[in-house]
Amino acid sequence: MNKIKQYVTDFGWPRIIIFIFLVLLFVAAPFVKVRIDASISDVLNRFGQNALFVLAMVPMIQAGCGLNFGLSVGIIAGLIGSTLSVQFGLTEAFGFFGAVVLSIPFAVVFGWFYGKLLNKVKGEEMTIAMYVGFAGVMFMCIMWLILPYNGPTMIWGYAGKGLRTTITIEGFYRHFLNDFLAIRIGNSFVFPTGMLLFVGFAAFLMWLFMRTKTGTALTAVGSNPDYARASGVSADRMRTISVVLSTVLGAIGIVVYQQSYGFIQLYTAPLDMPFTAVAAILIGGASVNKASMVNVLVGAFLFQGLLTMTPSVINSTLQTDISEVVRIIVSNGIIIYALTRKTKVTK
Amino acid sequence: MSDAVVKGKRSPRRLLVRLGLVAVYIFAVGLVFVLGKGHTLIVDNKDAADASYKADDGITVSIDRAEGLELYKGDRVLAKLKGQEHSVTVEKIDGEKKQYRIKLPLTEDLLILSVPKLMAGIEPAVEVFVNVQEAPKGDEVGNSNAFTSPGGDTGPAGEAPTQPPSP
Amino acid sequence: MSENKSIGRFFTENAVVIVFVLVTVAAIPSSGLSIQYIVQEMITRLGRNTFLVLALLLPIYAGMGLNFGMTLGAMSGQVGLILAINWNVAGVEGLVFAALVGTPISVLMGYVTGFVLNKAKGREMVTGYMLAFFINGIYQLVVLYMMGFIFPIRSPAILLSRGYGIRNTLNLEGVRQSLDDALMLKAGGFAIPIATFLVIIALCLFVIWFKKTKLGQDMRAVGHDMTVADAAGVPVDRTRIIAIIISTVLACYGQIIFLQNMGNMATYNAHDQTSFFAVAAILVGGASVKKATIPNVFIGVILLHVLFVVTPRAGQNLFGSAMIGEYFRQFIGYGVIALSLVLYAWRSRQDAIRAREGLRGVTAAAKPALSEGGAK
Amino acid sequence: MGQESPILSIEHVSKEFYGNVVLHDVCFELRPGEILGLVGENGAGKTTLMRILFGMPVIAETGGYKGRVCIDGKEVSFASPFDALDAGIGMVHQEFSLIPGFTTTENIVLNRESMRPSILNDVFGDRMSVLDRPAMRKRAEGAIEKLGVKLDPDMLISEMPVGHKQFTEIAREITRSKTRLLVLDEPTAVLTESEAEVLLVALRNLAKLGIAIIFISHRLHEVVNVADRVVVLRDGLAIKDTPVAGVTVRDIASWMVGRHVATERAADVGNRGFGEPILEVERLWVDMPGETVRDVSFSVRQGEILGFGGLAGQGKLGVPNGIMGLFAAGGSVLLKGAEVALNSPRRALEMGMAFVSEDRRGVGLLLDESLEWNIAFTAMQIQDKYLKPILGGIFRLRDDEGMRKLTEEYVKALDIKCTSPRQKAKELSGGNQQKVCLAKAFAVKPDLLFVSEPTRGIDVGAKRLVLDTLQRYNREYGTTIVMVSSELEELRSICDRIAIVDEGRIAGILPPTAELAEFGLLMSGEAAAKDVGRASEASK
Repeated sequence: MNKIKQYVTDFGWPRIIIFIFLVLLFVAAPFVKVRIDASISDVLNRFGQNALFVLAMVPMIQAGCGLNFGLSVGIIAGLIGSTLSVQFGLTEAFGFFGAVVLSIPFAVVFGWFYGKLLNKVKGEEMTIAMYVGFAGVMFMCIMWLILPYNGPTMIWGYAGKGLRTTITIEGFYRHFLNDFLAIRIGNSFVFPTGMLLFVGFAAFLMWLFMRTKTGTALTAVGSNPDYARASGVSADRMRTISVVLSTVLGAIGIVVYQQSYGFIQLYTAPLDMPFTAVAAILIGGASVNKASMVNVLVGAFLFQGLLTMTPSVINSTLQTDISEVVRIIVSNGIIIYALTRKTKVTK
Repeated sequence: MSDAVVKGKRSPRRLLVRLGLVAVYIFAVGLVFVLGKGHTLIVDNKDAADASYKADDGITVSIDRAEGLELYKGDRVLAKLKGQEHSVTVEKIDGEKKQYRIKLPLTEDLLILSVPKLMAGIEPAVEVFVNVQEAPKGDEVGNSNAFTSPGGDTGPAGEAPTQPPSP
Repeated sequence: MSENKSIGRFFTENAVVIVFVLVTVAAIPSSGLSIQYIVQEMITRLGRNTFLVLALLLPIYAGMGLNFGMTLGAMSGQVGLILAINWNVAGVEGLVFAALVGTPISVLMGYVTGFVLNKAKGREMVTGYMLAFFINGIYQLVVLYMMGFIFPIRSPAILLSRGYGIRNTLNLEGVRQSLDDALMLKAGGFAIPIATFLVIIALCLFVIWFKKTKLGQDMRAVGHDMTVADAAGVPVDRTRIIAIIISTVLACYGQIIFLQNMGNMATYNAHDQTSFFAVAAILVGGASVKKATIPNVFIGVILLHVLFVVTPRAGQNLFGSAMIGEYFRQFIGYGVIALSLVLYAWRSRQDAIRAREGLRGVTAAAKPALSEGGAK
Repeated sequence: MGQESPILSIEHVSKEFYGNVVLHDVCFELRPGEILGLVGENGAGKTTLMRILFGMPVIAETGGYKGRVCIDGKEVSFASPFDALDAGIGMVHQEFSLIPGFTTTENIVLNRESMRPSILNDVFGDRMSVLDRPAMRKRAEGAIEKLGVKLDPDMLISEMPVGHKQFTEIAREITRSKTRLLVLDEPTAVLTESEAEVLLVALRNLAKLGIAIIFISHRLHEVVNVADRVVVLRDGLAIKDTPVAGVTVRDIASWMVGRHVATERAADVGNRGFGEPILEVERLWVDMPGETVRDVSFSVRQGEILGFGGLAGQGKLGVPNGIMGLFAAGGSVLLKGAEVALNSPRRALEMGMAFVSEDRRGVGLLLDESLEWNIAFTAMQIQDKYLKPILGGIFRLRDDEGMRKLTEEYVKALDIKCTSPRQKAKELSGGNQQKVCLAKAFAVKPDLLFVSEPTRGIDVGAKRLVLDTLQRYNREYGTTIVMVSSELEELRSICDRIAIVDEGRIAGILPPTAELAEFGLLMSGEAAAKDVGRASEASK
């Protein structure tokens, strides 16, 4: 009995409530004529789209840098990569992996600086990360306008220069992963095998990394910097590594997102993405300073499930678009809950 | 030392003052409501259907010393007023001036004042203006962005897609 | 001791302001705007924004950093205005009505914020920021779904055609610029809203007086060192909550003043950037997370808004695209906040190190200091 | 004086924490205007006594105390320090509780400011009253007057020399009109000689005004100078309560440390032969908060156990922390003739030194991780142990298997009480946590092992075990050990030589067999001057 109580307190009521809520949604779905199979494949799809962003939270949380509100830095790198790939007219496999490969160097460089910065401001990481992210996005907004891209599908027709807000990647690498070995059942259920495989693989690599010497050191730094230091591990170096890693994952994440969504979204689009990812991993049961693969998978699934099901179910029951509000309240509520929770690390 | 301070935590005076404050608050709300209540007055210069009174052609109506509204026979003019008590001055072409006082009901927004009635002394000169008014169409709720994106006022209107449509 | 600061130190202290002045000065000529125009803009925007920025002061005194939770106050103010419009209360009375309605709501909101922030000591800012998002959800729930559905709305003109929920943009015709026009001084081709400025000055006086009170002193103490203050018997948590409540209420009034000047209200977005602009302004003015003064506020508002007025045109003229200026000012806004937060965090670490160095070889250092101190 | 009835009387006070007695039947009295010197080693019970006097919550939480504390003959038991303050007892702590950004005045009257009520009081309560700065200033000046020292009422604390901070603290206590009893805990610890002098004078002034003072200090000569009576605590017993007149520093010193119990000691201790010097330290300074090392030189020979003793805050802890690079340090350190790069824990570890920190929970352990992690981590990071190559060594993964073996090995060797190697470190008892720390250090197979306060906060049985373990490793593997401890007895039980650190310098190095009073003198910084010479010889 106590054990269960303990488990519940660890897991946290909000998460349990959300979970129950989601289950109810699925139960309710048929009664309001929402196709379960459609919903499920929808959830799977969004899960795949966002999982990498959520995964990107893990290294920084583990290294004690808190929640990466500055994920947009990585996303920007990803956008640069993908736009370049389109610019060079790479298609299908080349397009996708081209985008990934092109974006990684940017991600590494950005991440390195970003990490150095965060090391200078220990304790204030989250607030600063957020604003560094915002500033970065805004800076790129200017860049998107003046960089000399000229792919006809990419730039504003009338101005003849400046990238569009949304660039279609139809004919480049749209659904490259989604359609890879995709399983279709009926006409409304699609299992995006390729994407989920890719996500699984990424998660596996992360799992491996956490078991290497460096990964171990990284976790130790997050758990007790002084202990790590006394054992000859440089906390700053580990933190930087974690930030770089997170940024790279963010970059790859956006490319995966695009290939499934079908468009490259530029300008202010990346502003909100970090928050969704943060909310997701917290819903998955992570705290501000401990996160695991399980948190990632559970979180991404719960959160995306919520985002998909609430509109379809709630709206069709209440005949209103209230789901948007539900989502704002839930996702921000969970973040606040995590922030106000006594940090679990005993010092 | 702190002992020097009047220790009056639970003093009845203090309680009274606070209660008084609440009263003042409520009073203030009421006051500004009454004083600030806006009314739209339709000043009208038409004959009565039953010809019980006749419109005067060419009058200047000025309310509360505002500059006058010119009304010819059959005219209707809108006047925005604040508060309930107003003085109406009607001036005929022949220069004959007359002042009247009108009182508007607090809770009504849209009223009509028939000047001929007023001049003929037929009560009530001011009546609630009845016509079905429905909300103008268009202009629905647009972007209530997930995290109320701080980029709110960026980008040319409608350029940034609000929500990614779930594929 | 602090009197003799090195030049370099001075620059790090004021880096933000300096950078900013440079950018602005560079941008003015290329915008091609007349000084006349810019000055008029400044007068208007001072009246419009200063009150909001002043609302940030107290939490900073209380060591709670920049109160991103002020957005909650702004929302309360908007609810007040919605009701004022709904009941068609016009003119200054309308504003007062809105303020009176907004006050209890913002007090409640302030209490909530304070309570939450006390649970998140050390990360007040990010928490406050997220809280603003969270409450924004509640706000939408109330305004977009409950008004006209649970709470009766008598003026159909402000309702969505579906019969409940407030329209996306509200026309504040009744109260538009009523405060500004209440006492408008036309001098030398400039229109100066005296009444508005009087309100702002009144607030400044209040703040100055407040710092002289016991409560103000306690806030300073809490801001400097919570543990010591607590040991001395100052009710730390309570003091922090009070600071936030006052700030929230002020933000509520500030938003009302802001909107009456704008004349229209984007029901669901008007508050999005309240804290962003206010915070950016006060930081540009040379304030830091721990230290802020009334001059910081005025300098900040002027600097920030000169830039905001100038850049779109400058962008237009330089790159042939107004959007660039638009983005640029956003970038500057966020950049400034990030920069000054970084500088602050970085500097406080430096000071800590310097302090430790002072401790090395105490015996050597302290003797002269003692005699010198004794001499005073 | 001395005739009127006592302000404070402590009657048969006893206190025990979880079975081990820290105070036993302590009695003494204090009259107005009297200065009582309270001396004793660390852990003699001074702190606990004061905690009882001030009604600190810890006491109640740990089962209260026996005996009576009487103020003016009436028994009192305070629920919180604030009650004690109201009863007129003031406390000046070792570490300052002042607000740096505030002026002297503001700090002196902190939260007791003089105020003028304002109109808003009735609306929002008393806290809306306006500060009456002139009055505040007057009170502050009054207090400073009483103290008879020079203090600028408008100076910022942050810009003050330490001495003035100390005065400000005292001034704050005496502004309370009621304050009649003042407790000063090591007030001179942070002061320079000259400042200390001024302070003592100030104390006498206060005493003249009829304020009774309890003066806790390890600087015995100060006690002799200023106190009227001295009470010596040892192992929780008030073993001496006598007028100072005619008492010498040496007497007090011997009362402080004197033991009746003969310490059982390994037969060979003190007369063993050793190899070459393995570690040579010249003019080491370490900037460790609260444990500053100013100028220390010594050398350790292969296979010996060198002890570092001394009172808290004197710098003994700084020595290992500095050499291992955990705090900013300077000077020259040679390990087997090779220069040790300071300020880099990694280099120190790589050169074959290991460190068991005194701050077990803060630095010693990963409380939220498993024992395996705690024990194997350092070895993994420094010596690439417990990693197994994957895919032909492209990269290497944690070898959980090996880590568990290692852990089980040490769990057996040091018999660490735990449910499994996977148990989290925070769930272990203090003693077992300490063993884990030792295991971590042994796991890197060091040539030179620093052990800091190895027995702090662990029960008697565990203490013995830890000490034996150290001795065993020293004998069996020839590990050279430098052990820092505040407990003279345990140093004397296993060390071959014992260095006493005082005021950041080595006051002297003695054989464990030396007479107790000798140690006492060195600790209380008396014989410092003449002993430095001997210290350097000994280290040659």
